[in-house]
Amino acid sequence: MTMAAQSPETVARTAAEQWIRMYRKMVSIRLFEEQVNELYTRALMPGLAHLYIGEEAVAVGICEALRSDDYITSTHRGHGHCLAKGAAPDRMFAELLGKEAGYCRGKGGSMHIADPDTGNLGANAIVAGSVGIATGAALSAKRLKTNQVAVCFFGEGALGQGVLYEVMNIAQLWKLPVIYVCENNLYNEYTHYSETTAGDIPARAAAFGVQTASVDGQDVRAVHGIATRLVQNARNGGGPAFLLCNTYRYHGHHVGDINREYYRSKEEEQRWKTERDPLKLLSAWLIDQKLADAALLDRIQSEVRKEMEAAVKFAVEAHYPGVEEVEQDVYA
Amino acid sequence: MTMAAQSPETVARTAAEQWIRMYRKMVSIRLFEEQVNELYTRALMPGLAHLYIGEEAVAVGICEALRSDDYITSTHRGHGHCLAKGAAPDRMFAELLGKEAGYCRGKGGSMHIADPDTGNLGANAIVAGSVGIATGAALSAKRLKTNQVAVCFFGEGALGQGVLYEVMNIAQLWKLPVIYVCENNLYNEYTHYSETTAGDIPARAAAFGVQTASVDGQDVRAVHGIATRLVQNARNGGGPAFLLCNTYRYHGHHVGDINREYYRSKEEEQRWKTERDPLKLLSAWLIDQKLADAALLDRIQSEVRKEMEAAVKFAVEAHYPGVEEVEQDVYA
Amino acid sequence: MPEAVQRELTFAQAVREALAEEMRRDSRVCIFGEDVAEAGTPFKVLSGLVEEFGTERVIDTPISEAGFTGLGVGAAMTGLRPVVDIMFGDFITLTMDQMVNQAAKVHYMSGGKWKVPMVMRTTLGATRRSAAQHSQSLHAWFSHVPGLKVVLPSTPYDAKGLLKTAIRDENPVVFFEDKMMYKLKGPVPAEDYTIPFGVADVKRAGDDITLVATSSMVQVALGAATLLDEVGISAEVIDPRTTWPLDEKTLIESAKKTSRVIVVDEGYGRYGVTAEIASVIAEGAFYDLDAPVKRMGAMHVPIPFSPVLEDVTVPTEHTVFEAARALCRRS
Amino acid sequence: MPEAVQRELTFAQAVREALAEEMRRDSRVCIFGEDVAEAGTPFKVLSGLVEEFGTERVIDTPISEAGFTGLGVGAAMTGLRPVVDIMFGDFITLTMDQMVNQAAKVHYMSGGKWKVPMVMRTTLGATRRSAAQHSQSLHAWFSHVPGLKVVLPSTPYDAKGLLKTAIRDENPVVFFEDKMMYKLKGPVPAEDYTIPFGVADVKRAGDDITLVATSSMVQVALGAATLLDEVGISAEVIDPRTTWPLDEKTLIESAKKTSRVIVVDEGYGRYGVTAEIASVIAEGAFYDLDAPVKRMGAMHVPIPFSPVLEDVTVPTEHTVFEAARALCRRS
Ligand SMILES: Cc1ncc(C[n+]2csc(CCOP(=O)(O)OP(=O)(O)O)c2C)c(N)n1
Ligand SMILES: Cc1ncc(C[n+]2csc(CCOP(=O)(O)OP(=O)(O)O)c2C)c(N)n1
Ligand SMILES: [Mg+2]
Ligand SMILES: [Mg+2]
Repeated sequence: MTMAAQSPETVARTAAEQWIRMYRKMVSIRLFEEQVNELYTRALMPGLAHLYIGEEAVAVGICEALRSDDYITSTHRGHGHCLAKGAAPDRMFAELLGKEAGYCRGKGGSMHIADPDTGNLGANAIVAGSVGIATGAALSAKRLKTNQVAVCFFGEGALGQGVLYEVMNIAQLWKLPVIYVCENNLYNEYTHYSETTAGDIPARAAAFGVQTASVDGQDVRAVHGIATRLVQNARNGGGPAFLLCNTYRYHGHHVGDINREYYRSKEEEQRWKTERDPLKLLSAWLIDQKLADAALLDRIQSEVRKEMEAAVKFAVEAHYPGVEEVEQDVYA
Repeated sequence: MTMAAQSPETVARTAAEQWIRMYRKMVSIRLFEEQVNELYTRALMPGLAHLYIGEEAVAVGICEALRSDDYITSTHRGHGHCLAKGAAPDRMFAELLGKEAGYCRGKGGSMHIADPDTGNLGANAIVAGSVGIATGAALSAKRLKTNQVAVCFFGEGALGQGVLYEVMNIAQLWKLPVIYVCENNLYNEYTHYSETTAGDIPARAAAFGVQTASVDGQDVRAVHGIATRLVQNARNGGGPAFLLCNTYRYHGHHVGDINREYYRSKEEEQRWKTERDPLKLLSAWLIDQKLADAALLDRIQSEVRKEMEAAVKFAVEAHYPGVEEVEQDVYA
Repeated sequence: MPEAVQRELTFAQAVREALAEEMRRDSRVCIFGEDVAEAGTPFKVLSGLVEEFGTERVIDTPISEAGFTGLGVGAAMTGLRPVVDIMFGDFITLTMDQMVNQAAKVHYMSGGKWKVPMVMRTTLGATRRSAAQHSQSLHAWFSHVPGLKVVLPSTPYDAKGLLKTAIRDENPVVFFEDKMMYKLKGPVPAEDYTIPFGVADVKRAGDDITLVATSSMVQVALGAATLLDEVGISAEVIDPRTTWPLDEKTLIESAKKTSRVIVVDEGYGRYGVTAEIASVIAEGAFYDLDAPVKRMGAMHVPIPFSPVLEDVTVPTEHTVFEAARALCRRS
Repeated sequence: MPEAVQRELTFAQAVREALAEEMRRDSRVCIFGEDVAEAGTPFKVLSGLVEEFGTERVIDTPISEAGFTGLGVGAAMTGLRPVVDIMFGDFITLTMDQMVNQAAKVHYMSGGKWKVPMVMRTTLGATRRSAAQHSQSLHAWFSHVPGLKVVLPSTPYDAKGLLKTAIRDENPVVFFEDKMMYKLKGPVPAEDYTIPFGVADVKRAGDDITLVATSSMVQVALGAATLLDEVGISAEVIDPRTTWPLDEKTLIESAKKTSRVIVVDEGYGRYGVTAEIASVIAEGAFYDLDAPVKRMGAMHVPIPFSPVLEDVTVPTEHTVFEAARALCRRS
């Protein structure tokens, strides 16, 4: 593939558009999640959900480095990944409410959103449950010569599961195009990761020969930069990579986890929110670089807010699947 | 514990006795295994067995660094570990023949020899199947303050199993007295380990913060030296360790694996046997150091040979368990 | 159950009390699992235990179900009496090798020399809107495996007594708690008591039909029995309490008496617990049954998230009532 | 089976031929597992395949049953049709999460969008003197799980036809081969044929008693039927061939005809495959049975090593013969 030479202005404009698009994506995730919390509080959503708020830069920075036919696998805390990969909020809300218009016809719910159209192999409620699936997708990509890449998102809690090491070993042996993205938000549910994680995280992947990198997961530009490099390398046959993203979830482990002081302090939460917020960091940079002004960013916020309200409305008004659906799609 | 000062001669004599004892142990394993092969060839043994010949220095060097109440777990290729930890050949043969006099009353067979009296928690026919058990035994030792250490033997094939990484992580977090001993004999059954093992083996343990070491597994003195250090450290509360022993099995994966040229050359086998044999290396050193003469070593060989012949005879003549035993010991 | 009992506890409290009492009684008893210490598990069943017994005995693990179950086996063999906590029963998938190839076989394979006195506590049950990977009732698998014992308490009273028995047992025992029952209240004596394994409990006597039910399905069956009463059908409700050992005698005797039987269990209906129990009864009461033994389990589908779908996948008071009425041909 | 078939193959050859033909037909089909390539598996079932199809399609894996089964799921979702090889059926313990929480549920949880057309080939069967961790027949577990199909071929002919069906199926299929049957010979057509799932096969017609048997127990049942003939009892031998889907109709009809049934399966007897099949028959043929359905499975013990013990743990021609004769009250 050749590329026409671009003027410096064009390059800058393209870059600006790209960062603003990412800003919008991050806002979408933030506001989507706020609506989820709201739906829970108002008892409109069955069950629980795990909010991604605070971690938006990871999903967005990485998915913006992907082609739309690249694969991702996601986790119980998966809304951000799904949205970043291109899922529509209305059908996501519909899924969270168990409606037929949802991505999985209401059968999956919050923890199982899947969408072939955006390469989303599925969120997964088993910690580390999708590491094999992502690696297998990379095997298909390699064998079928499609040049696709698979990205496997997981929390640092998944480092406890042996299957992760099994598949990293295989991915490296077979030089598969898969990126393992570890989102270290410091907690496995209610337990600090330092109580569950011995040694050095990137060294665990490096020991298998897998290329590794660490990045500030609150800085979408940093995440995007490194992701672009790793994805390109995987696409070019360079084999797997492991990317550690240091981040933080602002809310509880799930929407019902309100009193958190027995496992982490309000000060800690406050510090991340004020000093390390991915939206604030990007907007400050955009304004500082004169790539956007506050008015533009405000407009984006309010556009997205409206979009989310409409999407929630769509989902609330959507109908449930017919009861006969319960026995459908057990077998293909 | 205080120790009386010893004269240099006493130290040397003690050392000599120790190496000669280890020589005898290695000879015992070698000759035990030759009898096993013989029993198979003569169709006296039900099923198959995995011979340890060539790897004797690992089991002996390590088990000689243990107390008799220290724990070990072993593998499908486990006769060497069991003997080195103190099992009696006659009851082992009886077990291999499915006799009531066997260590497991004939219920376990070659791959499941277990013996509380020598701290043997059991050989295990699931690759990496005992890594949790050994680590759990170390947990007991720590909690019950017994100062015991647990040694977990496994082949390099077990590096493919995720559970190994799960328990190394826990052992390091909890500082458990367990030594993971990886016997790299180059093959997972019929597949060279380089096709199944990416990256760097000791780095895999080191990434969890576990202390690691590598050693020439054919040199019993080297194995014993490093094992003594690691065991002492674990016993003193220093936490787990990982020891990579580079070694080789002379025979097939199991007694029936006769034609091996499709996966390894006769030259390779020959090279190990002539240049890297643990018995030859130790006997040459003993003679060179004038700690033993050829006559002594020959005498040991013939004593052990007689012992093994008697043990086989015992086992062959022993009776089978009564059929009513089949339903006994399912529950304690 | 003794008549004089007054005190009421929830199912969760009963479990906690059993653990606390056993830990006081025997210093070898310890607990490990994910978020068991400060968090007291996501279901809060273990709240307060770490405060009393310390982090040496109530231990948070990494998310490593296979690994720490393996530790449980080894620890049990060497002098501790571990209670291993598997948060959702769906995650026993990760422990099958440790439980089935190791824990269940160690005693037998060693010719009776090593023992594995460990308990695995885990959960089962749907209708919590948790979808397919957090709603299964997979106790049939362990019931199939020689060397394991499998316990399914259905009341706070049984939970306390059976858990104590489990902890004192010399064998690996799997203890399944229905998440939906944690808030269920019932009488629980403050004093020490145990309930033997392999003894079914007649939760309600009756003459016309036998409802054999496990775990929370016992509550469903009791509700159905009340409805049946209103239409003049007297239902006996029997809770085997342990699927292994199984009290075949009590089941068969009740079947002989009533001549009609429904077996209700929340596991998947096919190749599940209902099949074994129905077979035992169909064989043992062959000449006394007036109708085939009917089995009711979860539909043969992964548990769906949507409440409208999820609710139809498992037996309810109403569906059991209807099935019983049909079986009695009195509808 | 067509009459004209002459060619005989062993069971192992039939499996290999099915794989080779499907790999020629469809380039998406690939195989991975431990020692499958140059070694052709320890049982030599796959010998020659890597030579024809290369190491890109017949791939040796590390000893990572969970990991490479997971790869199978992902590869199947994205365009390959993997055949995953699990050397001993005892090791499925390590794959339960991948098979049950992932493979079996992906299609349903995604609302029918993703599919998992993969096959797991594995083994079962005792009496090989391999002891408790290498002798189990654990197919009951997978049969219990919605979303999976479970195949148990009993002859070379069935092995070839059923394996082709499995590979062409759009769902995860588990294919269990009895290690002890690999050398069994039987007629196998050279041409392409498939055998539909959910269709039981009457391996031998008879009038007095029905022997329902699976996998190698079909051979045992056929042997018993010959012995029964000699004492004037005409046994019908039915092989369900797939435990899921299950051909209930054929089983029930045979039971209605003969009025006596024995179900024989090599899995542990309790909470196993025999329970489901017996329940289905006891319900469906309730009014026609002259005696309770008898179940014969492996003893409720870990499989012992010692031949004198191992041999009594599983049904044999002789024990089935005796049980059938007793059931027919002609002894
Ligand atoms: C196999 C398994 N074990 C336990 C759980 C319960 N669980 C759900 S989320 C979670 C913590 C996950 O922590 P992490 O991977 O760091 O992800 P985070 O929630 O922080 O995003 C646990 C233990 C599970 N879903 N699956
Ligand atoms: C979980 C499991 N997978 C596969 C096997 C079959 N198997 C037995 S030994 C072996 C190779 C083991 O290689 P290694 O660990 O290096 O030990 P070695 O035989 O070389 O001593 C395999 C694959 C098994 N026993 N358990
Ligand atoms: Mg986390
Ligand atoms: Mg090896």
